Amino acid sequence: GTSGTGKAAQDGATAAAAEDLSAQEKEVNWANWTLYLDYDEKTGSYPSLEAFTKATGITANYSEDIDGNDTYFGKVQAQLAAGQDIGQDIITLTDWMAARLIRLGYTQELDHANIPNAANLLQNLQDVDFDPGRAHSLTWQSGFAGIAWNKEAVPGGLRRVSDLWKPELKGRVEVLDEMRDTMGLLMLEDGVDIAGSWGAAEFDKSLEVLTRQIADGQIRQVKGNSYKEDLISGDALAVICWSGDITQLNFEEGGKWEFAIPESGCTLWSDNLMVPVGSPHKANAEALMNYYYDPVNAATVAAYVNYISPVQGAREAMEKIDPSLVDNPLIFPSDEDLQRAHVFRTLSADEETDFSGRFQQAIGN
Amino acid sequence: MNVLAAPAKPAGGPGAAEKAGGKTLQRRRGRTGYLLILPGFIFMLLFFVLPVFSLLATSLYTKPPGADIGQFAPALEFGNYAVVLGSYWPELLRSFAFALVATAAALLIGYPMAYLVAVRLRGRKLLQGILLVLIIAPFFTSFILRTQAWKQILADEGPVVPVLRALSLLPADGRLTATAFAVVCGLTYNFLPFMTLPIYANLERLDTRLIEAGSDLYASGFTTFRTVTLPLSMPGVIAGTLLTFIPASGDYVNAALLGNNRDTTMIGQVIDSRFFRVVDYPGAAALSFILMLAILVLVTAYVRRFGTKELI
Amino acid sequence: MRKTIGRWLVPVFGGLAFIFLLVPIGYVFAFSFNDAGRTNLSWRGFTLENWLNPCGAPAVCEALGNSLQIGAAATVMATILGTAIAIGLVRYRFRFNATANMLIFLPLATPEVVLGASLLAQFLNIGAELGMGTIIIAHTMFCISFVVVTVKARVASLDPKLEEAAADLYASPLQAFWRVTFPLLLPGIVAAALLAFAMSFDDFIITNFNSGNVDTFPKFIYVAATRGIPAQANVIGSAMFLIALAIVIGGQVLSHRRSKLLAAR
Amino acid sequence: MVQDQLTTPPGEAAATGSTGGADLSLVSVTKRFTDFTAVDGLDLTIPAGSFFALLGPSGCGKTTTLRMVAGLEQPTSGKITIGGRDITGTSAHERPVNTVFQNYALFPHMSVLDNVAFGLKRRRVRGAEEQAKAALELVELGHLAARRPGQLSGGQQQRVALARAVVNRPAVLLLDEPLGALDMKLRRQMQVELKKIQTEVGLTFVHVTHDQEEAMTMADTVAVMNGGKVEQMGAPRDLYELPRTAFVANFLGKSNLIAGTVAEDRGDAVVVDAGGHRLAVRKDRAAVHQGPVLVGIRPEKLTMLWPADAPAPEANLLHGRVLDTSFTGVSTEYLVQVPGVGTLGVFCQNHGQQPARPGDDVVLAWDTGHAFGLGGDQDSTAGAAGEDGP
Amino acid sequence: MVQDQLTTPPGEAAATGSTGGADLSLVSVTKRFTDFTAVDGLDLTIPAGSFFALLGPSGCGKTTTLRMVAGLEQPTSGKITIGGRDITGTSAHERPVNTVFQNYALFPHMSVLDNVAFGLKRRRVRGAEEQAKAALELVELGHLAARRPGQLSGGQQQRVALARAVVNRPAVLLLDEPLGALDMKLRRQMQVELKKIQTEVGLTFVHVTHDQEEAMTMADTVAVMNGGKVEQMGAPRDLYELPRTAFVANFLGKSNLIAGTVAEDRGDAVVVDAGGHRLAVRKDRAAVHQGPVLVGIRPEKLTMLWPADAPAPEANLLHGRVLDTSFTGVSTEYLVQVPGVGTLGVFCQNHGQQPARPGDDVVLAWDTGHAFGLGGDQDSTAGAAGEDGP
Ligand SMILES: Nc1ncnc2c1ncn2[C@@H]1O[C@H](COP(=O)(O)OP(=O)(O)OP(=O)(O)O)[C@@H](O)[C@H]1O
Ligand SMILES: Nc1ncnc2c1ncn2[C@@H]1O[C@H](COP(=O)(O)OP(=O)(O)OP(=O)(O)O)[C@@H](O)[C@H]1O
Ligand SMILES: NCCCCNCCCN
Ligand SMILES: [Mg+2]
Ligand SMILES: [Mg+2]
Repeated sequence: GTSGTGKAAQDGATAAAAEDLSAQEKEVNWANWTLYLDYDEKTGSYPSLEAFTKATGITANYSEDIDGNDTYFGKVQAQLAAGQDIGQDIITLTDWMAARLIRLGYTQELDHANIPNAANLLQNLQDVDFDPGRAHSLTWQSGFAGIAWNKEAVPGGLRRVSDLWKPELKGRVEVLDEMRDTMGLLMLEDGVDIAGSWGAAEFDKSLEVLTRQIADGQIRQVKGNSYKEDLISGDALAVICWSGDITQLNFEEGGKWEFAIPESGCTLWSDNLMVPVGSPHKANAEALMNYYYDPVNAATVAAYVNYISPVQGAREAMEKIDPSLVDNPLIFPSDEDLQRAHVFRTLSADEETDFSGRFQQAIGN
Repeated sequence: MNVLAAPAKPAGGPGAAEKAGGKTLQRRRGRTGYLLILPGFIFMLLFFVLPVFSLLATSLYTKPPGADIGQFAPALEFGNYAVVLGSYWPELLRSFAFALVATAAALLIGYPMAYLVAVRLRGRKLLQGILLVLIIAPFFTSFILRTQAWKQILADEGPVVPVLRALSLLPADGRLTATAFAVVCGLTYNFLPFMTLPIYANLERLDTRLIEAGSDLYASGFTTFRTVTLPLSMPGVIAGTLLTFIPASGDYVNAALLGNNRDTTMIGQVIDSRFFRVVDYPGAAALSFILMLAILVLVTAYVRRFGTKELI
Repeated sequence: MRKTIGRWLVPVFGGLAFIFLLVPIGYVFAFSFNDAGRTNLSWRGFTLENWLNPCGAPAVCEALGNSLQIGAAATVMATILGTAIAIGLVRYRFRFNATANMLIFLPLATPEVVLGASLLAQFLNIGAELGMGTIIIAHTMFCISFVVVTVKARVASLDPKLEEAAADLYASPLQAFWRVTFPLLLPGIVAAALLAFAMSFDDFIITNFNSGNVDTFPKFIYVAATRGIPAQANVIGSAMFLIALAIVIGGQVLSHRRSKLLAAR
Repeated sequence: MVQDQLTTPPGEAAATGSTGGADLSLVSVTKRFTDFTAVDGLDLTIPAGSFFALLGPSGCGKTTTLRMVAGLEQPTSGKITIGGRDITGTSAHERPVNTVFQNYALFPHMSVLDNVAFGLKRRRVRGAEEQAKAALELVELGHLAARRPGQLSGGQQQRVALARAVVNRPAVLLLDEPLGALDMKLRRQMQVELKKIQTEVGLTFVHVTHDQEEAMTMADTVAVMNGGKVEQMGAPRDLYELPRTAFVANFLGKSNLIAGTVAEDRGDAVVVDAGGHRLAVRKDRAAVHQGPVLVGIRPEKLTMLWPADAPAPEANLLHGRVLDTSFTGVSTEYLVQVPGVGTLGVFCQNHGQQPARPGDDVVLAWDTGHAFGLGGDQDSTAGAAGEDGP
Repeated sequence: MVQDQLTTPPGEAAATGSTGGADLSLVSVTKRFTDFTAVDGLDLTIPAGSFFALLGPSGCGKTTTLRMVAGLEQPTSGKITIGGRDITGTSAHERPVNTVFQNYALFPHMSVLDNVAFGLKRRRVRGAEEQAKAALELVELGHLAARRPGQLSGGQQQRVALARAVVNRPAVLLLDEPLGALDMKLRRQMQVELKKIQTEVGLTFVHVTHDQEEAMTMADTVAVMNGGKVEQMGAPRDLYELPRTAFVANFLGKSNLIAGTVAEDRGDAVVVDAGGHRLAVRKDRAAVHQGPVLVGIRPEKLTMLWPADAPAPEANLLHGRVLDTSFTGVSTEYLVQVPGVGTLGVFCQNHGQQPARPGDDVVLAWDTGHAFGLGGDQDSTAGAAGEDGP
């Protein structure tokens, strides 16, 4: 049975990583979220990646395969557990999921000698509890989960999470299937300190709100990053979403939406680059990480994606690239904003199973 | 094209049919028979029977205390069944309800299609051929692309909803997508060929002289249909309804793309998310098994009731 | 009056059903000409660009290539294995006949999620590397039943006297098979193969469980649906539809012509 | 819709066997398919209660005619009436007509009883089941009521088809070669039963068959069709004894047709010269009395004599030589070559006489009253065996 | 494997028509299906070059016998030899035997020519196409060589089936009711062609048929089978004139069988008392000479006389009353009720005599030499019409 997966997982930690063929195969495959890298609509290409290839001779295959942490994990878990190559050399997942992967031994250890620029990692991100010394991961971007709306349809705008439940938005609201963001915002609205020591009671109280809004048909769908499609098609008018996405959407689809941090606060998260266990191109992956930890490149990405760059010196570099963005609160948040942003506390494995099970059930999975 | 033709018994013509049916259709015994079926059955054994048994085993695993995500231990935890059934019986029932409605709708749509092509256009080979291809060709456009197209066509800002609203066929804030209606439509649409083809294969061999005999015996067009055509095409209808109902009740793509998270969740979605999101293999396996058993029970009852051993 | 309604009811209703069947395909076709951006959701203007450059979104063509390969391999395997089973079951007697028939029916009665999930469990158990191989096996497995059902009908309607006639005319059993049985079953086998290919080409659920990191066309689209399906996918979807249509109609027209010619002689 | 008489309880009718049929008449009925005229200005009147047989080669339009009467096909022009009522425009299920189809067309999904009760139930006749049972008894199949048609033998199926039609007491019962598929033994047996039922029930029967013997033994009136038209119609014996065309002469039994020219008029008879032989034909049995003519004589009407036994040279005497003989049990068929005339067929019932052998010289004689004369402009092989063959 | 003679170029053979067949013999052949003995210790020798007809009611084992000869069925016990060579164990494709199947079994996916050439090609005969063409010419279908069987009429298909078998010059050609599905006209025509081909080609033909007339006109030897056994075998005329069992008497044509008891021995004849009537039967035509006996007399052997014309009371004279008459064209059949004896059938060729009518009193007479005597312990209706009916 599927216990094989479990067994392999345990062995995986000790299993030798795949042989590195980087020297022969000058390529690197990178799975990322949508709206997470600078994109040139005219050529349909990613400029910074092309520059990377030019600089290193390594071809980068970029795929926007990740719609949500859970869905992506589900998709690759079996192969990772078996120590197989999942066809990706870098995957980009959020802290808590990165923690799970590293814990389960699904990642390869990074050779920091190959990533001298890793030294540029912001101080407060250098020593995270799930990956002491960043042996397995490097932050890609950080960001907030907040609320956004269609400016035409909701001229008054939204200020609080509970504004999403306005009758005129019935059936046109979407929330994220990312439990920590959706539940985080709802719990913050309910006055819970999500970084602190809350328990099942608090979780359940907010889950009930979610359940009710879904049951009432206020919430149309619960989605991953694909909420973007529904914003464009008009099926969704207001959403719980990720901060940088809206700026990019406005850029690509013509300024229709606005993002805000709700009054009760927002979640703060980071996504991490990792090399999965079966990858045969670890050195190439490291070269890519090194490239994006160059402050100039980091600033180039940040200028497009509008997420918080984890790279020391990106702000300085931004001055040269686009001075107007130096004060963009999404890229370089003010202390005040950071004050209102909270990191969802780490869950034990049992809590994880319990909460995520109930969350999935609430959102009808 | 004899797609999914459920073999119909010859209508029992005189003499000739009896002769053909008698000793000539005798079956042989022998090694060749085994040589013919063995490779296929070994394949099915390896990749269908064994997997189903490993799924059964998985459904009884437990999560040992302190085990991490995705780690389970072999056991005989029948409680898994109680747990998932307790939580997900509504989705199970809903799946069957949706599949039932979709099957009925597909029958209502597919039967006239099949009848048109098989009976009304009998003899017009070319036109028949073209329409038959049109029935299967959608498979080549990709199921998801078509469903996505429906999603766009029926979207709130798409071409249909505003018209329906203007005609007051839909309330001002009414919508078509993200509703149970949309999911059922998607199911109906996507499994329509599975309904149409077996009915076509059956009607194609319908002896139209029986229809004439019906009208000769004072039955009006509709009565002839009800008393002669329909009962005679039952094997096709049964094959079609089974081939529609079964995959429809286990489907999750339509619900995922066209549904919401409230009243459209189908059991397939749950199984998928138990497997892939929650990483609860025993639960997912147990649910799979419950679904399979439920379908087997329903199908057996149905086939018993309406009698046809053609498919089984 | 009532008679006229009766006469027209079926064609009108049947015609509407065909339209229902074809509307989304028309939509897919139309949007293959959209001058789309990263998403292909709203009409932005007509262009031939997508058709001229169908591999403009490279992953699409790669996925299509995989799908075609998988379809071909699974079709060949399922057709061979399934045809053999069909002939065996109709023409020979076995002690476990009922069991054999049940074994063919069961996969049809099993929802795709269950098939996909159980097969995945099996593959993981034996440590098989997910990829083209596992997809082909999975597709072969679910196609076999359809092939058996389709070909069985044909075998059953085949007059066994013809094979006896062949034996009577000095054909060894093998010759009788290749010269008589097989050509007569061929239309049924072709129909079965076509169906198998169509189902393989269109499968998503089972594939999604067992494909690992290999993208098939439906899988590509399912994933792409979350971020924007490129217009090239519409091109390929439309093209496949048109090609399938052209091949089968072409075949029909040819055989129609031939039979007319023959009849005329 | 359905005629009044159809609603009289058939149970009683069956008991008394007296409902009788209704006159069926076709008035210049024509049926044209796209490029083919299948029935060509057909006029036909079939008196109520008669057993009418329609005979003719394959493709001559028999089935098409029946289908128009049943309402399964609409005539291109012309009128069909039953009992004086015009039914041309009505549809099949509204006509007081039932058909016994060639292949029976029994509903395979219904029991025998349900098959028979089908028509009654459609007309919501009360006691349908009982009547159906009675009808099944009539055809002696009461004990098989619960079976499916597939479980019956061909002959039994045929009787079910008959019961299914008869039970409705239609004004007209159409039988489209219902015996075509049976072997000869069964066929003869069915003929007897069919005739018995018709006599008992007294309906108007229109029976299509390929089998002349069947037509002649069963029917009151026979019509021979050819190319969409009726060639000749009348009592079977009349048609057989005095055919009016070469087609009828050949199609109904065998005929020896000898081409010649009228040489002499003897008042009540003409004498025909055929290859130097003089053959007399009674004027009332001759279609033409001068010019070219075909003299017809049936093989069984010829007497074969040894030359020694032959009467003095006179008309109606031909010398020839036996070419071939074939023993068929009841009789022996001889082919006799007559110089100047051709080959003639002769039937001799096997009474124990010394059979002639190939090569023997013989004399053929016949009674003038048995010869018939036909217009000499016809193809003497029209309608003969093989004419409509492969 | 295949006999030597099969490889002699059939082209030549066809030209000379002289290859001839080979003796076929079955030695106590038995075929038992699970619970049924279809053929029961059958002994049969069919001389080379003869036309042998196998007759019998449905289910009597004719097809099974043929299938065993063809190798499509294995006998449970017994031996089959062709030209002296034991072929019992060989499989169908190795036997110098070909079959013309009842439904022809033409390969629908091949042209007519390919059908005919099939057997030759399997045996890698050179010039297969040419020989096939020649065989098609023989059956006069050369012009249709390119057609598919589906595009031929029934009669044409039958001829293709024949050509396909004949072209192989098999030692034995089996014909399993190949004419069963044809209408009578076509059937007679095919019979002639079949006989012609057999005469020309000179193979051994074994022909299964339900049609006695067919068997009698075509075959050199007829065997009547019943219940898996041969009841009687001989020249057609011998079987007809002197059947040995009630079954044969009834099955081959019609017979009047009158039950009685031998009352007197006259030396060369016995006199039978039947219901008070005295009937004489020649001893050489009687199977038993004492005790209960069945006196048989064919309907055509009876002479029907007006009582006034009857000779003085004597043996072989029965007084009766006409019950029913039926005109069949060539002859009229009378059913005559004879008190103390039953109903007798009488055929009278229609020679122009004054026909008797139902109710008329008549006298039936016959020649003693035409009567035959059978053991009286048999069922007098065995093998009669209806016996194997529905
Ligand atoms: N639907 C049709 N379209 C064109 N021609 C037709 C059609 N139906 C019948 N015919 C032609 O009309 C002619 C008469 O056909 P019909 O079936 O009445 O013949 P039939 O006398 O019943 O012959 P048979 O004895 O073979 O049954 C035939 O030549 C047939 O080919
Ligand atoms: N495979 C079989 N299993 C059991 N019984 C069989 C089988 N084949 C034939 N029989 C029986 O054997 C008997 C002889 O069959 P056969 O086909 O030889 O008859 P037949 O003389 O050819 O009859 P017909 O004239 O109807 O063709 C029949 O009673 C038949 O039911
Ligand atoms: N468009 C890029 C969005 C990245 C979102 N990352 C997931 C964060 C979950 N807390
Ligand atoms: Mg007809
Ligand atoms: Mg037989």
